[in-house]
Amino acid sequence: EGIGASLLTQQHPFYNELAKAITAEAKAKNVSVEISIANQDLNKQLADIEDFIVKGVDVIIMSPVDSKGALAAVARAEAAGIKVITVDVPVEGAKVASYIGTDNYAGGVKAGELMAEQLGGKGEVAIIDYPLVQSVVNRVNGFKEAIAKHPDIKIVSIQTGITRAEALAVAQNMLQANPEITGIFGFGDDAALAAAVAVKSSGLTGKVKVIGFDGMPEAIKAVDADPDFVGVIQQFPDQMGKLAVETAIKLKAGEEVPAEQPIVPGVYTKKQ
Amino acid sequence: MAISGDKVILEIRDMSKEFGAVKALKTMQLSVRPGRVHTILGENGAGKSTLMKILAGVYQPTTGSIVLDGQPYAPSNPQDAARAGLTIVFQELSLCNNMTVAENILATREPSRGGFINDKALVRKAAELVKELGLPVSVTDQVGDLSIAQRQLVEIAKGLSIDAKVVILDEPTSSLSDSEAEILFEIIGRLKEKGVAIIYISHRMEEIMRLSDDITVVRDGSYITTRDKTEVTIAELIALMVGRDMNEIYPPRDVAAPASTEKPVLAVNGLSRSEEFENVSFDIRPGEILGFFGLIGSGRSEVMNTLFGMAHASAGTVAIDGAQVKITSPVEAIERRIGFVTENRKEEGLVLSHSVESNISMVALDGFSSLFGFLKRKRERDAAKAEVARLSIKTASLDTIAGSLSGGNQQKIVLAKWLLTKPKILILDEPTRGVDVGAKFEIYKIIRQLAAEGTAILLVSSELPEVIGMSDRVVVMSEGKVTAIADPDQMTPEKIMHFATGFAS
Amino acid sequence: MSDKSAASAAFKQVMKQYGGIFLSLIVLCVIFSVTNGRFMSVANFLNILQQVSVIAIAAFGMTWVILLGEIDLSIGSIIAVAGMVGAQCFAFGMSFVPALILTIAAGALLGLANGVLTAKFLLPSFIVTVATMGIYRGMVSLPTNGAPAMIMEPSWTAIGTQSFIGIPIVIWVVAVLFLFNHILLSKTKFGRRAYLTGGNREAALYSGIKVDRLKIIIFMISGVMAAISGVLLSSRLFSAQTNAGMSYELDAIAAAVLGGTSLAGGVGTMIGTLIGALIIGVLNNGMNMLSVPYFYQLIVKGLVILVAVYLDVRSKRAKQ
Amino acid sequence: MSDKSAASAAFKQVMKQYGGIFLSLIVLCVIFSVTNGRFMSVANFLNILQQVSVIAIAAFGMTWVILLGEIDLSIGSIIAVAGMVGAQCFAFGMSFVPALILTIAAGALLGLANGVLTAKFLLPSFIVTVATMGIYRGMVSLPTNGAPAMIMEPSWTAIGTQSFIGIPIVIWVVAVLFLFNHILLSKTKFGRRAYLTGGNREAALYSGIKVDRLKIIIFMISGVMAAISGVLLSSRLFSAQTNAGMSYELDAIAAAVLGGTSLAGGVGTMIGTLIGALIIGVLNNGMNMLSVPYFYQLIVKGLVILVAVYLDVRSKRAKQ
Ligand SMILES: Nc1ncnc2c1ncn2[C@@H]1O[C@H](COP(=O)(O)OP(=O)(O)OP(=O)(O)O)[C@@H](O)[C@H]1O
Ligand SMILES: Nc1ncnc2c1ncn2[C@@H]1O[C@H](COP(=O)(O)OP(=O)(O)OP(=O)(O)O)[C@@H](O)[C@H]1O
Ligand SMILES: O[C@@H]1[C@H](O)[C@H](O)CO[C@H]1O
Ligand SMILES: [Mg+2]
Ligand SMILES: [Mg+2]
Repeated sequence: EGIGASLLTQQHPFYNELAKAITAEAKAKNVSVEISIANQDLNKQLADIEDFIVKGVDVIIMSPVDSKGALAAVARAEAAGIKVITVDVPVEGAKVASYIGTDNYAGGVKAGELMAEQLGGKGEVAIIDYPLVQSVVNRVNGFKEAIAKHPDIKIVSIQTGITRAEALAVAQNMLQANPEITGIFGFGDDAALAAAVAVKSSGLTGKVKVIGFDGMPEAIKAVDADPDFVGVIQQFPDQMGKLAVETAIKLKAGEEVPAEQPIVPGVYTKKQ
Repeated sequence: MAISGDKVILEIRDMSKEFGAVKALKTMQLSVRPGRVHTILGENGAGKSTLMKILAGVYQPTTGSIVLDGQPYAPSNPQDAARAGLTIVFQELSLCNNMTVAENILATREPSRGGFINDKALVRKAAELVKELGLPVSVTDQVGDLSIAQRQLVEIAKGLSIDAKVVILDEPTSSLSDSEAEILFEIIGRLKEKGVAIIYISHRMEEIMRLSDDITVVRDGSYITTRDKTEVTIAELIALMVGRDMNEIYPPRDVAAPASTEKPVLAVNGLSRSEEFENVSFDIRPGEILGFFGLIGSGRSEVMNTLFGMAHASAGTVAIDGAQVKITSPVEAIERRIGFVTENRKEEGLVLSHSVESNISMVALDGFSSLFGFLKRKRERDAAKAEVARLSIKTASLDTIAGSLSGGNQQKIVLAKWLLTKPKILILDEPTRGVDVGAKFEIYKIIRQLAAEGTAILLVSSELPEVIGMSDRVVVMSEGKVTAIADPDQMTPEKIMHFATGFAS
Repeated sequence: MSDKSAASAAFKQVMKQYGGIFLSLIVLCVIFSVTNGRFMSVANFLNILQQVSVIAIAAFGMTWVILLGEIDLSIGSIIAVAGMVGAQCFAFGMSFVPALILTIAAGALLGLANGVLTAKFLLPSFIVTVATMGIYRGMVSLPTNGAPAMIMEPSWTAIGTQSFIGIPIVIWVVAVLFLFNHILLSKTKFGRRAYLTGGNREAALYSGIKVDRLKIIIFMISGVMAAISGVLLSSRLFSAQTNAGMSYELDAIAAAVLGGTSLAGGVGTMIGTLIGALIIGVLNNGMNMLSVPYFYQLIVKGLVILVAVYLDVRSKRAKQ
Repeated sequence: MSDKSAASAAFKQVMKQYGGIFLSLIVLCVIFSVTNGRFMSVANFLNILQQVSVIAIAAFGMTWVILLGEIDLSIGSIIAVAGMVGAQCFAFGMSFVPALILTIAAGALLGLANGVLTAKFLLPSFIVTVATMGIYRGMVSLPTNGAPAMIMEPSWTAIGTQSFIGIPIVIWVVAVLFLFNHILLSKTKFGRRAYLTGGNREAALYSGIKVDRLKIIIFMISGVMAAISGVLLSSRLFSAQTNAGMSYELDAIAAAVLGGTSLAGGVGTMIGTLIGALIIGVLNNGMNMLSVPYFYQLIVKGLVILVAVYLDVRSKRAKQ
């Protein structure tokens, strides 16, 4: 009985918010929910879901560790007659009851457009990415696509910086190697916050615009307070979590739910 | 069966071996005949073990050639040697402590079919071998649980379980007492009859004179001479070996032994440790040398370990200078100025990978450091240098790695590190194990000198002549019990052996 | 009657040798059974065995390596490589058997590299396999640039999803590999040589064991076991992940050490390793069943490992 | 004149002892200088030193532990704990000095736990610290339930951002800790005892070295070094991450081993470890500057470690 939620990690602000929202909404609606953390390991996610099946949950909410490998877990659950809702990352090759998530590609495009606008249509841009995660790949692709429309903006460096510490080192090194950089896009809040620190420690304050993705409270604050952190594409994990629980309750009651429930990303810039 | 005395089975010519800058062998030669025991005699570090390891395929010579049974012989690993009919019992024990005696003895030669081992047959075969050799070991015991002496017997069993034309025994008796050594000598006799050539290394002169047919003397990596046993005396051999005359083996006492009325510095009463030893009592005065004799496994080392705080007594008392003490760790023992030269130098005595200097200064480190624990390197170096000179330790430099010295010289380092602490009570467990006669004499002189200065010395030894030659009194142990404390008038080999085999006085 | 007494003798033997750790396993099972009604069921038991399969098989290989006194930190990366090789084989239109052979050959090859670097170049295995852990992880990401690769080949995914006589194929694979490794280690000359070499490398050399060759073969065994783990993992997941198996080396080592394998070399058994892997599996599953929050799970898991190893060490010391 | 010859003598000494690895460092620097004009600059040099600071300091602690023949896999988690303790202290309104003291005390305490479990309970340090790695990682996540915690205290963040006489404070910290550890190890009784105990524990015991106490103190040093690393990291990031320092233990071990520390114990120096850490730092920085893609970076880093350790092992063997 109840809902089982399997999340990719609990050490990333986005998922912190998501978990908080799921727990809060479940409490508000008086349904039981338990959360497992896959720690970015698909094998653990599969095991977590198998354990949910043994325990006999009614509905499973999952944020897949990746879009391809989650198929097995979905198949397992469906074979056991349990409906699955995915949040944040869609599953390829399986039909789940509902997918709730940001259109990352569109979000990436928005980030690119914001960057172009901030740079006045020309300059050199670097990207901190995380190629192991499909949603990030999509948003980086969107960003590149938008930048490609501006011939005077060049992407000079793309480096991977998964944790905040890695992103800091990577950003510093990119700035060192390419002193002409005027913009950095970080795939998530951690990457962007680190990039903003790197800009300062390289003595480039005011010369490099940083744009992030996710828009959790720490990043929102930074956009307000930090002159270099000019904007962030905002996801709404609170809405996603709430919607996921509502959808789960509907499924439990046998109601129809939409197959896709996109959450439109916002663009957060400094309050003028 | 008649054996041709002239036929040569193994011939070594112009051999040299260098380890980096160290010339372990310079000009070595050897000619070994079947059915004879050929002893190699030489000081510690003369190059005996190096030569044997070359024969066994462990090292490759820098120059020189070997002919075995008429064929050129250049083993590149121990398997080649075994295949060519040569087997070796190594000086430094090379057994696997995590395995049983049987598994060690028949290592790589386990009875098997299609790669599958027949464990029952393994135990049976090993037991047969051990029985045939007449060795007192149980083949199902874990080697790690055995005493040094028992391990030595296992090593022998392992080496002799291979049918070979040439058998090398590198100091096989260095940790055996006479009765086990006797068993080995019988085995050697049987091998001789079968026409096997035996290369034998030992520092025990009596034993050499008894066993050998031919004796080759080596010095400083070079061949000196080969003699027929019947043509030489011990004194001549020693002179050839050390390059000068040596008249006596045990230095005489200059200072009289302390009177029995003097107060003991150490008094042990009813000391027991379950399953190891029981009700051990003795005392020792300053300046006294108290010998401890017993067959292997009689419990002497265990008593010493307990006195030193490495093991805990289950009953009994220990008093130092009349006051009862409880020593529960080596730290406390050292604080009470007890020193302990353990019998297993490789495992308990030395840090083989470290320099001669830091091994020597190891225990006395407090004396070489200032207020905040900073080392006084010059003082440390000078002290180490003095010990190296005093004990004539043969080492290239103070920075040489202890593990690259020869066995006897390693033993001297262990002694040196305890001498530096100026102990009040010094326990010596087999202190001359593997030490050459010349160096032995030096060590005996030092023991005498320490005693003269008032150090109480507990001398554990399995060499009866040594115990008798050095001690003022002898504690004899058998199966964990003290069977006698022999006074000088009782200190004859016959009497002491009598007590050691379990007959209480 | 004699059957029963043989069984009880076998049980006593297991208790004697694996007392500490076996007890830990039983205690865990009892606790979880009492606190959650669904824990003790055939379905959940099969569940646990499947979940533990990847770690158990990798741990069999790791046991060999640790027994030699070496370590293999690259197995997590090899697990990922295996999945990716499989996926690429199918992408190139290969059929099941050649794909499987290539995958296992890849594991053997990567193990060979570890072994040669350790045995022939005389580098410490810890550093060799820290390095190859990175190298192999980098390699696995090249074909897809880090993205996962789907595997839709039914014969491959069948391994992870189908059953044979009512028991999931995955469990059969674990059982067969357990027997294989157990027999190889405890009944053959090869196994005996591994023990001897792990106990005293020098003595092994003197006894004429080809220590280098042995070491290389054992790293290859480790690579092959990791590759088979990778096959199971990718078949269970219908896909190859470039970050698959990350840090599984630590779980595999923990399983082996829990099972009494000594990191100093020379001591260890496959039965012990299997029990060790089961402890980890039961713990993960049981805590999930009790809905223990993730971070508390980390803490409890660490504590249980400490307690289990402690009990084992103590029971072994008491015996002496 | 005599100054010059003293310097050249010192250089020769370093070349003799660290020939292999020092050469690797120089070669890397030359390659990167040639391929990227901006590599060779004071700014980038300071940059590298700052980036390497966290690993270098942790590696100093790790060197002590490895020297004893032990290992400490929990330092990555201790790094995270330290940041979180700092953040929580400020959240409770503490000021800089007590917060710093508490943070370092936390490192000492966690190291103490590792040491006691290893020395007194006689558990292998590998398994102890695999277990505490999980336990400490779980603990760090409890106050914020996994979320990062901001640190806005200016005195704390100053450590990671400000300079003193033109040189970033972080670099001063590394320099001071290097000297401290170097002197403690090479010039004092304590250091000598660590070497001896690492070389042969039994012989050390028989020689009256308080082996257990020594071991515990050394695990505490490792914990404290990791905690200081954690302070630097969190001050550089303005926040405490619950996943901070993950797998840094491997980098720290790699730095120590690259620098010639033997995993068997008894051999190693702080200078070597510093060079080892610099190799890793130069490598990361240089490849970033050349925009080498992430996965290729993993591969290159592994290969460079292999080559450097090989050169070192070979140069040492040649000397014998
Ligand atoms: N592996 C090695 N590396 C460097 N030097 C060595 C090595 N083995 C032996 N030596 C040196 O070679 C010389 C001969 O040593 P060896 O062990 O052959 O002497 P030995 O005659 O057997 O002495 P002992 O009677 O003490 O056993 C010694 O100076 C020793 O230090
Ligand atoms: N490490 C050990 N583990 C288990 N038993 C041991 C160990 N060392 C010695 N023993 C056993 O303890 C008993 C006493 O051995 P101990 O070494 O004290 O005798 P010893 O008189 O000194 O003779 P040895 O000449 O063998 O040293 C023997 O039965 C021996 O087998
Ligand atoms: O898609 C999610 C989030 O959006 C976050 O930015 C980082 O992890 C990704 O998986
Ligand atoms: Mg010798
Ligand atoms: Mg003894």
